[in-house]
Amino acid sequence: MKRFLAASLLAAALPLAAQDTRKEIQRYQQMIADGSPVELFELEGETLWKKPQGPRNISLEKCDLGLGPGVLKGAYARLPRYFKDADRVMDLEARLLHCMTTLQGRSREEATKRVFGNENEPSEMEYLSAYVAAQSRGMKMAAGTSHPKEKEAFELGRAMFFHRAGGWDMSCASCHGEEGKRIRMQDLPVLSKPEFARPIVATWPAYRVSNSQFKTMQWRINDCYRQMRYPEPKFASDATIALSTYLAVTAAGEPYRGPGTKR
Amino acid sequence: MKALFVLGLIPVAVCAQDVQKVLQRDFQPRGQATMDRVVQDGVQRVCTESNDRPPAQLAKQLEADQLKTIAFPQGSLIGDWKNGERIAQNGRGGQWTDAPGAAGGGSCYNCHQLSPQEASFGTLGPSLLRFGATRGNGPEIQRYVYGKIYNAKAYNLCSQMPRLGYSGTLTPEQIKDLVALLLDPSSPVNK
Amino acid sequence: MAVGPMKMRATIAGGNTDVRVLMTHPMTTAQSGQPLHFIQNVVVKQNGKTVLEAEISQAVSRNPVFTFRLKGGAKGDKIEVSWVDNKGDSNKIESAVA
Amino acid sequence: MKTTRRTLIAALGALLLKPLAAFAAWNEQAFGAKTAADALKTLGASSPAASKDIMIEAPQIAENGAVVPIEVSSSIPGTSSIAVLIEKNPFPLAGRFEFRDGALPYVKLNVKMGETSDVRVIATAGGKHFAASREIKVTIGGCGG
Repeated sequence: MKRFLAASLLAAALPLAAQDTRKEIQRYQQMIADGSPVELFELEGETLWKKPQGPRNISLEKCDLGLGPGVLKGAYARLPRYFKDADRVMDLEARLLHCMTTLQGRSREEATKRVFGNENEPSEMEYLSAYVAAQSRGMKMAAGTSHPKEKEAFELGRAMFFHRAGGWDMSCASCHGEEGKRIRMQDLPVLSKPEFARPIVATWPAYRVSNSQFKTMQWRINDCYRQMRYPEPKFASDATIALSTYLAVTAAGEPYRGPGTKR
Repeated sequence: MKALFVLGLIPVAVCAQDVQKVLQRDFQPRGQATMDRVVQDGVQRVCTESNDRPPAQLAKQLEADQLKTIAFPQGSLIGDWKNGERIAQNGRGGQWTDAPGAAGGGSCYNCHQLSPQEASFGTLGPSLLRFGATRGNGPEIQRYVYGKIYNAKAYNLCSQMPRLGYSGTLTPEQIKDLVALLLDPSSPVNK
Repeated sequence: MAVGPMKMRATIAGGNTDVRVLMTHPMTTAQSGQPLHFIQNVVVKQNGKTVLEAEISQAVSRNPVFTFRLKGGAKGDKIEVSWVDNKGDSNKIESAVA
Repeated sequence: MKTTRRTLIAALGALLLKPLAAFAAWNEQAFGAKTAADALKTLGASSPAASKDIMIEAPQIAENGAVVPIEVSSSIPGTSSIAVLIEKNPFPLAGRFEFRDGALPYVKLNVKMGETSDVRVIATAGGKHFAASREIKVTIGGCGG
């Protein structure tokens, strides 16, 4: 009984402001999620998925995201995974790029000219990611873990997560390594632990209210390295896919709840 | 890359050299963020391989080396705390989106509490509220604060605090203004 | 500039009709350097009858999302929401109460 | 000559057919007011009575001023309109909602806030004006990089 009493006294002793602040921030996050325009991006993504494009003037409706050509339901929840036709582990954006080049006959250079959009003109990848991810809502996330290349991607991703380099000697763990920490008002989930990785990975890609932009996982990784004072990760490169494989596998089992709405 | 793994068996854990090779292949320079930044120096390599728990003897040696990189300016190290507050608020500097040569910031509020008026502060680093009021502002504490900002690894090898002076993010003048923010009695931090 | 899509969901909740509508619109303020471009009027109709008229400013967030609440109502009621902006562009969406 | 005349008529016709709603009312003066007081004066609601029957559901702290969710409702009998003002915005009046018979005095919307400020809600019922307000702190989230 004494330990319980001590613990509750300790909890009360926490500066009330800090407790309230965290509670209020969570309330804010809940309210912006309720009133989020993210569904508008799903609508535009559907239009693009069905729009014939490229030299072959073909839509993406036959693109195989891992569950068979054109199968959308639950496909995102199983990514990243190994694809035999490309002999490579791919995340959603890498796979969409593959379909743009193979099905639509577009050059990689043209298809990756503008992979990150802005609030006035979101990119194709952003619209498509919103639409495809939405088709996995409610399904348990299960990124690939059985193929040797999937294991390789996971191990490489884990090593990258703790690898310190760049202008500020940082690794992902520098910020995402200790429980209960914040950057300014932004809580920092320990992404190497399943219980903290699950709610996060389950809500990417996401609409960010702060700049009214829809952001993908490739952008999230790109922008973290920018702020860690590294040079730029190449879009959909093995390194970026290894890191998102590590995060997705760490979060496995969580029902996908995205596309999310974030600060 | 192939040598990296014994095909079919559970992959051998990936070591720092392997990750560095991958970064050199899959990253590209942009703006002022050049590729030399993915080549680990001794501090980064030892801290990565020891998971930020370096052997004490080795840590002492490397901290001593890092201390030599700090050129302490002559005289008082206390600058202008008002400018220090602006530097502490500024999260830019050294990124590929920052113009080379443009004045960077210390990003201090990302990780620390400083002036009581700023409610949006981070908690990765300890609160520095009333730092000068409790530590005084004599030459020794001025030197410690200046050195710690210039190169935090000279005092704690695997600290998460960036080497703000050593990396070129902040100039000596800017660091003296941050020292003022922490130690000047008239700074809000010490009110 | 092509007008972006809208999305609406009207449902019965607590005996009333909740109308949640999403509008694609930049809602740019003068501060952003671009010319002012924002939705000024929103009209909500229930089975053809105007039940709500709103005037809004550029202080409403980009890609506006509104929830309105109409008295009573039943499955199948026709709900229509339309907007007009300061350039005279407009859009509307109609759907039946689920 | 003939073709240019025909295109002119067509253009003129198109103009007339523009949906009448495009020129609906928009209270230029109220929305142009630089203070909440001025905005309320133009709305004829200079001194509203404080009321506990106006509910403002909003977060105390918003991590970002670009999207601040606000849910407003009035239980004052006969409420015919609700106005939402952000005290410290350059132009405080954010929106005015008129409820015909059929719509309840309720609205949920996202507003932009330049800085920490009071949100003031004015409900009009039977020609009288009532007010409630709530402070919302706006902070800078993220690494500011």
